[in-house]
Amino acid sequence: MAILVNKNTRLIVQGLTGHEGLFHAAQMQEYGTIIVAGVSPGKGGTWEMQGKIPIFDSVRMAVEATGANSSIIFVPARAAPDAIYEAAEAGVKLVVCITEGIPVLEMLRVSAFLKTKNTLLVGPNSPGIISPGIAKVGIIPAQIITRGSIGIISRSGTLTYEMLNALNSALLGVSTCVGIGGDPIIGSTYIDLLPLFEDDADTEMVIMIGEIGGSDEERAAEYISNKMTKPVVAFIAGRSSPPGKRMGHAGAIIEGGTGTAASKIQALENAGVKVARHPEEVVELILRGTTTEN
Amino acid sequence: MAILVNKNTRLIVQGLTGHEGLFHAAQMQEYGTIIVAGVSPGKGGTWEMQGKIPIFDSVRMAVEATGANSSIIFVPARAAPDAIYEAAEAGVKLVVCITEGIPVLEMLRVSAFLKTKNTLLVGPNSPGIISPGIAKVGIIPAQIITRGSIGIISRSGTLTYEMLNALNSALLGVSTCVGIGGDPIIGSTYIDLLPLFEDDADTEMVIMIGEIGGSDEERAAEYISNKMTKPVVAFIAGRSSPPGKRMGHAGAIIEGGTGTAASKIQALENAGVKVARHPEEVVELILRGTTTEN
Amino acid sequence: MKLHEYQAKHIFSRFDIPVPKGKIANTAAEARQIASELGGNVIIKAQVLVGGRGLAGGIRLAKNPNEAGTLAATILGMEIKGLPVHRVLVDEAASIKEELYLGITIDRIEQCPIFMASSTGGVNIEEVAQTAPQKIVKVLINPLLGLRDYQARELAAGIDLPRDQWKIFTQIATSLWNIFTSNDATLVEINPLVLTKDKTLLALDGKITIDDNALPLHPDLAEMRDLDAEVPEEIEARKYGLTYIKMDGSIGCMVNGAGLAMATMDIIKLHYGEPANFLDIGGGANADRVSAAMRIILQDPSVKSILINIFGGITRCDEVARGILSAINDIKPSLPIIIRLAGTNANEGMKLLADKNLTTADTLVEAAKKAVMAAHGDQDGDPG
Amino acid sequence: MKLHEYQAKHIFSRFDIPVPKGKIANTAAEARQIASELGGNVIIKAQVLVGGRGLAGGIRLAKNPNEAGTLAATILGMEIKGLPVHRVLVDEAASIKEELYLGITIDRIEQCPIFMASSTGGVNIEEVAQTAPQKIVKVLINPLLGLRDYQARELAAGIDLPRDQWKIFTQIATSLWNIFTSNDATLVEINPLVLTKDKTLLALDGKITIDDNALPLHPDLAEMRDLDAEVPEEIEARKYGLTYIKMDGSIGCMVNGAGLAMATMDIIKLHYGEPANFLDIGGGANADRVSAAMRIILQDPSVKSILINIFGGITRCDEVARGILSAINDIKPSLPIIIRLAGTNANEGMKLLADKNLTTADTLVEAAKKAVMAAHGDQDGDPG
Repeated sequence: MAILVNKNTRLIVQGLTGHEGLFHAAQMQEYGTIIVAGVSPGKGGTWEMQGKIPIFDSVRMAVEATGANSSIIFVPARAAPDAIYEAAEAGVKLVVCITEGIPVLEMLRVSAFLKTKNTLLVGPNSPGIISPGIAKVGIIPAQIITRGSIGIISRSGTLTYEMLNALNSALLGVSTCVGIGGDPIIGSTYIDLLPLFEDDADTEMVIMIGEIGGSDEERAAEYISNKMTKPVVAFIAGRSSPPGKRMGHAGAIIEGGTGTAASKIQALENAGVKVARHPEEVVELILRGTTTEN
Repeated sequence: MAILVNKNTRLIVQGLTGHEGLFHAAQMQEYGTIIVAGVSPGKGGTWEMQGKIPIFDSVRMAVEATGANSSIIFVPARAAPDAIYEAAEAGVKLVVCITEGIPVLEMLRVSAFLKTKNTLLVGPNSPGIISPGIAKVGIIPAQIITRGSIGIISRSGTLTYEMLNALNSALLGVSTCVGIGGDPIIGSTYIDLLPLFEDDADTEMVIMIGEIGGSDEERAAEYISNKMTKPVVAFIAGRSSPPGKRMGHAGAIIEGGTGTAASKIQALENAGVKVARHPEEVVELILRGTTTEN
Repeated sequence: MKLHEYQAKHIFSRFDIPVPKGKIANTAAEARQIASELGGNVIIKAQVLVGGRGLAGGIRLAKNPNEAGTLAATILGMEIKGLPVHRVLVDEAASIKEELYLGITIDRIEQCPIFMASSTGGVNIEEVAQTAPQKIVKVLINPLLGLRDYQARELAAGIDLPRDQWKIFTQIATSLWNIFTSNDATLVEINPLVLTKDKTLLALDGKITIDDNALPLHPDLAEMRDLDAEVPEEIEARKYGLTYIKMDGSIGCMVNGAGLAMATMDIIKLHYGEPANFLDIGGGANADRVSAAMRIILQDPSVKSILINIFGGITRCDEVARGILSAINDIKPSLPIIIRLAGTNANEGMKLLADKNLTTADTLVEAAKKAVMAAHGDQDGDPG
Repeated sequence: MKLHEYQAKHIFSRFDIPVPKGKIANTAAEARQIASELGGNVIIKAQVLVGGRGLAGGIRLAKNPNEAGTLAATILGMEIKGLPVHRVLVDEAASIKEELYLGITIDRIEQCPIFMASSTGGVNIEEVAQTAPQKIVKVLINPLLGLRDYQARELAAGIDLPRDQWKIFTQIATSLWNIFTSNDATLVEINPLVLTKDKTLLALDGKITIDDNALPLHPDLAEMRDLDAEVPEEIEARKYGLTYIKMDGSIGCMVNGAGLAMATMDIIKLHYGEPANFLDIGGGANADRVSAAMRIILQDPSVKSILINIFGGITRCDEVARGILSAINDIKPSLPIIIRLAGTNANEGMKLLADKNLTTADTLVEAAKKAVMAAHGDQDGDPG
């Protein structure tokens, strides 16, 4: 049935009337995602997308009118924390935040607030989620993926596409791919999503794509070691990055000794995870695994 | 076994080295309460109360060293919110705040914070809790109470003593008496404590002492009507108070139409609660009730 | 503590909430001068801390400076609900298209600040709340997050505010929130918030109530207290840490604790007496405070008897008894005093009073009965 | 964005954290003058945005104004880790009894600000964290509540600070917290915080790092950026919305996305090449940005070949291809360029490049191999 995003997804697009919002809403709808409403404050009562999608002034109104259960955020960084609070307070269960550039202190407050709510946040600075052949909530290019049994969790954007492309070339399919975002403070991390894949009947194995900075991969390794029965293959970007340098992603900073590629790879290998040296090698590891072990 | 305060209570006194703290700590100890520590920042390592009670710099240190599960706060209003946060973060399960004069916006923050914690706050501006013959955590004069089967929940201080005195004169005893405090924003209200009395084997009936202002009594009435099997008798102070006047307690304000004595009495009587016109009449109602109904 | 309209508007202005141009006047001449500076077309508003100024004639429109002077003179000579008018606010008159309401107070049940807006402003909002609750839009604010923009927009949408006003409305709501929190208010309110004919939002009238418990943190606000607008006895009481509220009856009350004080008043009424005041001497009251309390009670000429009801907890009854004796010694009151002491050191207290020819009582009911009898002229205070 | 020590101390001072008296000097003469104003006994500190100034001789004590002038001249002539010293801070020398550490940063796992203190200040705190972690006391801060006094006291107790210093320590910690939040910092740090011989606390050195994402909200801070202290290519890159970091190798990289850029560098290294830079052109990169990116890469004389790896999502490969062609047309680079396009409009992009005599690759591995070969002198870029 895939995780997070499926046929039951009823999606609100926050910021639908913007340039990006309109473009990606069309893409998502074309892919089969059920978009039920847009939210653009001050434009409530208008219609978009060939006059078929109603626009509301607030998420609460949109939820009340349409029974939406998920939302995707395309608003500017300045307004994005507000958009997350609004969606969570309106009872939206899954919020995917594409926006990048949210200050980290704002995200700390958002994150503390969400601990008191029953809302799962994916992102910010996330490319979104796709359950191939079923629905997509985000901006991941759909043409490079086919449906299959591999779950993917990734902190990166284009690196994820690279991986999806490599899988596709090898005729390997994906159950759900989740881009958790490259920022230092994000809503869902590996350990929030690994259990969902572990429980998902459609998923047989998981690919983790990580990068230097933070300790989320190390914590994931601990979780995998203790709880996961399905095989996990990983790739960690940044083996060749010098410590102390900021590599574009706010997340990709090596903090004195911790958060290095070496530390993450070590932790994952200790947990029985095969770690590839480049994206295409992930495919090799999977193919080797499925031929020798099955 | 009485509620909240009993033989398992292991008490920290926050602000023990102050004038009030020392006086009431001695009274509580004399009554049989197990005081395990005092907290007075900057005085850690000293000893008080005939050199038998250790003083710590922080609640966390006190909890770690003594296994305390309850605390009582005697610090000035300016420092009291901090004292509550500190106790809750240190894992203290019951916090009784005697301090009066905490600004209401501070208490709103405290209250929002406590929703995320497993700590029960009683007060502020509370006279505390007494389980007669077992232990007391607060400043209620113990000589006016004997052990029995009546539970008391009161928003008032001296009015509670008046009630306890009247019960004592009629040879009626008390299981536990909880002063929830007279401020507009308090940690525990009637509906937090009524279920505890309902479940307490030592308690056969409950007296509610309320006053004008707010809607806590009305909410209690609803709860009593739906959930309580034990009989409840009530007294509401402020029948003769003019609307719009502030009667000393920040709580005792009548807010345009709601929160009047009449509204509270009506709600309670509709819920089957007998409402007395003065404290001594509570005793009469109880005696009449126990002779005719039992 | 309530602030005057002009004080509230001064704070609004500091937080960038648009208010009409205006100034405070202490005399008719000043009002005339201000009106002339503002172009003549002004509104003169009595500055008193009670509602219903308009109905009482305390708010008048003037077409020119002369009329402003005349009207100001009239208003400055008025008493509104017993309060003399010492100052008037002279504001530029606004061209009103719609009158809205915007306010923040505290929802005690939800334990949150609550933001309220209504399209029917300019009237008593409590009345609207009772007669047409659907006309008030409410939004609860998480005290740890504060007002968020989307909540301000929910209010704007809820009162059908024209969309071109949403941005400025959100700014005003945010400012009002900042006023609420940074001044430890328990109420801030713009009523009416008007939409003018040239499509701007303007705060025509405002109320701010500061949490008394927070006043020590805000010396600037504490200084704004208008002692002229208060009953002198209440000011005197506050000086001694007492809470005194004047009422209309003949039995003076002195009690420790607000709840017990109210219960004492209730029981007086139950026995067909009328309390002359509410007076809470607080916890741990010492002799000085008791003395002050008695002096304050006796300043009211309606008082015919005094009921002192003390239940000792922190407060020690012997200390209170000493205060009573010292006060009686100083003041030598000629009216009957009924005293009931209970709790901590009650016996010691009663002993101190025993040979002083004062009326004592064992229970509250007995004390109330005796006080009512005494007020009715039965000088020894025995119940009939 | 990192602030200089003198900028950090200026902010400390505004938030009432005690700092030594001192001023910034651009010349030896200014330093001499400041030293004379401060009484002669001063410390001269190079203002560069790298660690290890002390070891490099960038921090010196002077006994009198003349010595201060001489030392300042020396330091102003230095380069520290490749950065020229343009300014020195001349501070009154302090009489140090103990050196402490106090700082706030972000705990990514707990998703909270974390306050840290240590009794072993004045040294590299990361080293202490690794070699003697028990010497660092840590307190997590609830971002919705902020630092509470009891938490500041926990830090004070944890580093065995004398009790008579707790109150001022709590004030300093509170100020530091206010600096952290009101400036959207990701790091603020006083190191060392010294206890002087006359028993006062003094911030001898400080670091503040501002969240780049928050800089638009803080124009005052954005103005503090010291362009002199940065690599010119990085400044140029920021102007075009690119992220460029200079490295030591010979293969210039241009990639969209930070993760993919790092993976591209990794794969170059895996094939025994050395990347000359990290360069992320971001999402939706247009022709202008691609042009700028290529110019910046070519400014590095060590670059022997360029690898362009674009995976189109939001970014359209045909647009990137046009940027590449326009850049090549402008700059006419003489070194080999290996291009790999995939994803959105990759075919269209490849078609545009097909007849331009550029080396293309289908996969990342293939592209990396070709770039490494080309850098090693195999001009047509075919893998050996």
